[in-house]
Amino acid sequence: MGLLDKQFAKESIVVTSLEDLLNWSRLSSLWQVGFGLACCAIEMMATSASHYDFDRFGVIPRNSPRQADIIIISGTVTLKMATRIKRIYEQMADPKYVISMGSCSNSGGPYWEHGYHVLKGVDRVIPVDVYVPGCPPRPEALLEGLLKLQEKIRNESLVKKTA
Amino acid sequence: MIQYFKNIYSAIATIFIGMKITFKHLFVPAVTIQYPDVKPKLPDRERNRLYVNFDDCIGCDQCARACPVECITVDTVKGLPTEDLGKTSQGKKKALWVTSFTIDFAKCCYCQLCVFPCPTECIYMTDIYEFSEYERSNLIYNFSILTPKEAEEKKANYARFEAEKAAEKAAKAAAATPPANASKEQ
Amino acid sequence: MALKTEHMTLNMGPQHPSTHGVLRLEVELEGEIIKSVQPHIGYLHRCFEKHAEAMTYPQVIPYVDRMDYLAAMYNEFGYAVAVEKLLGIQVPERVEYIRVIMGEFQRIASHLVAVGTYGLDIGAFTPFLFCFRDRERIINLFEMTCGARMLYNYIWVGGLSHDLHPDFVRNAKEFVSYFKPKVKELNDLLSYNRIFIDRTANVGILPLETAINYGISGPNLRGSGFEWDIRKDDTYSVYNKFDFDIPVGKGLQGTVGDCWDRYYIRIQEMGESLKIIEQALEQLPEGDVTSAIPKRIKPPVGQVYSRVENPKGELGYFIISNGSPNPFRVKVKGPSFVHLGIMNELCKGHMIADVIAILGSIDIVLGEVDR
Amino acid sequence: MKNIQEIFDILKEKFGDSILELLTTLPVESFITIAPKKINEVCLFMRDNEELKFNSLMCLSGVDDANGKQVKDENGAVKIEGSTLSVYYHLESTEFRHKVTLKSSAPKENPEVESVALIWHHADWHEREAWDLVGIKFLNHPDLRRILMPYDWEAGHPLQKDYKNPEFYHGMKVPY
Amino acid sequence: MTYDFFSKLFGSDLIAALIQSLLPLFIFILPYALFAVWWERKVSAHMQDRLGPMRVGWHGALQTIADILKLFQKEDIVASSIDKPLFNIAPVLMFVGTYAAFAAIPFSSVFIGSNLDLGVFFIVAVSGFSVAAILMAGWASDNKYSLIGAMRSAAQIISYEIPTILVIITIVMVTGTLNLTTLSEMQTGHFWNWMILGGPGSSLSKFLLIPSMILGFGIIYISTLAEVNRTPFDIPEAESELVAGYHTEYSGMKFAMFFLAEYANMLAVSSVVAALFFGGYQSPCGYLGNLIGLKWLIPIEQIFWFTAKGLFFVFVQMWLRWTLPRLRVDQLMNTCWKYLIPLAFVNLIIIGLITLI
Repeated sequence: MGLLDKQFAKESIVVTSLEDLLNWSRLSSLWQVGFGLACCAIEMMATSASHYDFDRFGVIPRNSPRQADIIIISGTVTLKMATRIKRIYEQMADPKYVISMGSCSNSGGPYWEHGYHVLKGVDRVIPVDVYVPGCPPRPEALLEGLLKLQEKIRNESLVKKTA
Repeated sequence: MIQYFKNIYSAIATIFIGMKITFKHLFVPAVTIQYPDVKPKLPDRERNRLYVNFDDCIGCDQCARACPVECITVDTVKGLPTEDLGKTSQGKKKALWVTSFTIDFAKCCYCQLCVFPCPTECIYMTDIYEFSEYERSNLIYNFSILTPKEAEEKKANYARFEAEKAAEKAAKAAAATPPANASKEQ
Repeated sequence: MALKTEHMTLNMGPQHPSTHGVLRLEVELEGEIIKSVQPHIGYLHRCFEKHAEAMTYPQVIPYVDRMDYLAAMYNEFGYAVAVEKLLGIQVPERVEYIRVIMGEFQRIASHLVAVGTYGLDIGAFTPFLFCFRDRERIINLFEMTCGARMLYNYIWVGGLSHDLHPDFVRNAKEFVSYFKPKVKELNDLLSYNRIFIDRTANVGILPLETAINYGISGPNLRGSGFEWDIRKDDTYSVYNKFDFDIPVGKGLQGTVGDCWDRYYIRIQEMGESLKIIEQALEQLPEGDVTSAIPKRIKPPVGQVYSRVENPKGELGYFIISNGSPNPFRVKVKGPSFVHLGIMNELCKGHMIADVIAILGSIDIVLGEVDR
Repeated sequence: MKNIQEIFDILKEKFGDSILELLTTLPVESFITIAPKKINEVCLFMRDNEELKFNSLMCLSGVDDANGKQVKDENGAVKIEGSTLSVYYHLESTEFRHKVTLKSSAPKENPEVESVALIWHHADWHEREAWDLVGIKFLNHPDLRRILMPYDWEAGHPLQKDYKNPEFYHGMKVPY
Repeated sequence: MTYDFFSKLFGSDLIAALIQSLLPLFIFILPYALFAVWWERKVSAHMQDRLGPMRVGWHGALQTIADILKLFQKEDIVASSIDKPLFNIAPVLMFVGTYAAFAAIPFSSVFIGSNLDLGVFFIVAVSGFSVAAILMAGWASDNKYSLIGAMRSAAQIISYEIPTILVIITIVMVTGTLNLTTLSEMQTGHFWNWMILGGPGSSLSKFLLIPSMILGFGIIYISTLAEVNRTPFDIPEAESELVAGYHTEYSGMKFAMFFLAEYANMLAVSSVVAALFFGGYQSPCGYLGNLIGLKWLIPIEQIFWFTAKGLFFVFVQMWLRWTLPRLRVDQLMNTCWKYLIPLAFVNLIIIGLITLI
């Protein structure tokens, strides 16, 4: 939204309805980086499989981060992997969102205490929008996280981004 | 040459078999559960968010010790002999004030190991799975019914009690020991 | 005249659609032909062995689950067998039967994922979703029994956390009859598809001698035509009471030990697992499942190497006890870790697309490779 | 099918002093201890001998025995000195169906064990792992690098009992 | 025809030409592409026992619109190491190729962008643009996956042009024209006049032609499938090997252009196949307009039939995609050079002999 930042200093009917349209388009077409880390990745795959069907929400996996809007950090982030995740996040085009799925990426999960090679929470390298708890979260829980993220996008504004 | 035509035949035949199957599935009703509108009934052993029935908690710390992740922290302080701490639903008398009982669901691995050792069966797993948050700190749940202020009070109370007891003991000791010391010295 | 082309190094992963997780393959290419493949692992190294040293024996089980997360039930099974050997205890008959049933269901579930993602690697999307659809049913069975979908913490040392759900036997039988025709459908859709056969037959041939020398086990070893199954050859639990076959690679579509053989072994094993489940459900004895669980697990000083036939291959636990409630050392020999080591050997001289086909056919889980 | 005593006798006859002892007093598993610098010769013999034919290495594990005495250095960190690092080899013959466990120990200050990676390719990655996590140096290993930890990990070998985790790695905080 | 109409209406050649050239885009390509993307997702979903987009509009009907609006908003990443001019031209060129191909496709007897005498040839030639575009994209991206994808794509598309053209030649031999309108007009009447059933007439040669025509149809359908990079020939963007192939580095609107061009291309080749073998815009069973005497109804019916045929072949493409695995690059070449081209030649000879008698 960088270019439009200053043009619409005040809200007006036109801006708000345009805003609604743009927010609607963003929230209903969240393409995901096809990217799995650990156990949660299997549950993420189960979410996109027939029983839960991510496609219903317009989420399709894109293999190239350039074309994706949302990255689901699904699993344990190790120190070796953290830099890569950061890079993938940087490769994504704005606007981009992050869902941290499962205990491991929320805070290191079961590995927070003795995990000498585990990053204790992916929010140490990239900003996270929604934390989905669970180990691994049920597919429904992930979908609920997605709905929460959609809610967040719905309230975003052209005038100023609600972080 | 025969192999050549066999290849063509097998390719075409298997492709058609495959296409037949996928075409058939076009008319098979979908198995999808339309989640936010339809929520399936979960089995009764479902293991999701932990819940602590705090009325029954006696602060024995068993769950925290069983937890492999150490996401449960239980802080307790002894109740004064004069105070009534209430009873559990099984009629057991409580002896400890549980000043804080926090579970960090950002760390919890939902393994259910904390549930089994609980003597009063007050910690158990529920089927609530919808509790994602925008902030990680919101995932730390405190189950204690005592407000922080009350907890401070209880701690202070007990410290005072301890101090009094210690002072009493010291006074008693002071009263009893000098002769003994004296006798030793001699 | 031979044209000399410059070698190109292609990094596959750690974020790549078909490395099954976070594996990085450094592929050296000459055109499309592979000169060498160098796997770089450790992107999911979650320090299992360190954790095991800091936990008590029962507390290790949740971590054991998270190793091979596609076959969590079997990891627990193996761990329980190992610790029971160390303790020298016998578990009730019913527990063993339930373990076997769960283990075989887990084997089907794991193979379904292996087969499905293999289809995905080759480019067929639909079988993947069909496999996940069927896997979901198995997961529902597990969820009914112990409440978790993937990481169960169900099989404990000396027993089980819960007895079977009253509906379990009926639902399990329902699943068995539901699943049998699905295997045929999968075969028609994928296994016998000409394109699939062309992609996998005669690709990545693994001769038996090499396989044994590289320590390959499980379906990959059987794909090379060696009838070797720890369930039969070094039997544990109650596997000796069931009648089942060990499918071996016969080179039906190409050479013995190629990718298609390895793939097809998994399809056949699902059928064998169904056989075992049917028999076990028939013979399931009554009894208590928690009676033999020791209150405090404190094995004597000693060590044990115990292995079970995990869906991926030979899963070995090497446990050293120093007499304390925490294990002194737990070393896991994960089949995936071993199998990945053979990538370079298998891939040489093939094309880029074959790396994917070979990697998919050896069926690795990165959680177990890196632990 | 040979039991461990018979295998021990065969080895003792062939190699003499390099075969150190046979430990059978343990409640669960007995093993043969072998000198670390001779392990490759013994293994090669065991693989190729007609009577033994240990063609498969089931598992290779590095262990920090932590049998030394604990010393506190000036920072208060506990160090274990004078202990040994061991390698356990679990061998199997798929032909004769017999199994055996070998052990080879080296002092922690100079943990050098001969590599068996050229005898069983399987050992290649296991030895790299043992080097990475426990810190056992395998002599004549074709490619002894770290395998699980990052190549630029400097804090030592994490499975040693007195391992201390670093505070930062590449600017990322490691402890919780 | 439309051109004449508009030039008379506005009295200006320029406006007529503009309308003529923009009309197909706005009337057809964009809505079609949006529809096709949604349709593909629905078809794939139902083949896999799931539902596909459901949450926006009726059964997710607005899904693609949301996608496109979102892609508009996306940041356009241009990495520093890439070749900027080529990188920017490639998606445009891709779209131009597709768009130009639509110029010569006869939607009905009166509505055709440009009624070229070399119609079929023009389409085949123009769709070759996509090779250049893909090569540009792959080269400019400075990404190994893109480059490999582009190289594969070039080899693939060029190889598969040969069987396509060989089959087109057989049609030309039978009918003696390259003009798609003429071709379609020849197949008027009922479906037994379609080329797949030997073309118009009832001579012996018609019946002799039927097997060769079916073979020819098979060959051209397979090779057009390869030309638009659909499964089982989608190796240039083989997801499981090459991440996203030649458009790995593209984001936002540029990616959308590739995306839409792919779907537009699918329809373009399907229409060519339909026009060559399945009577183009001709109805299989006579016209309602003729029956009730409303002449102006006929072109509308024709558009309907043409779209229906085109969409049917697009559906078959999707059907194949969600059924089949992907070929390897050498097997792809084998299929072309060892199977399709020899068969196409044999077919050519047989049809040549038949037309001689």
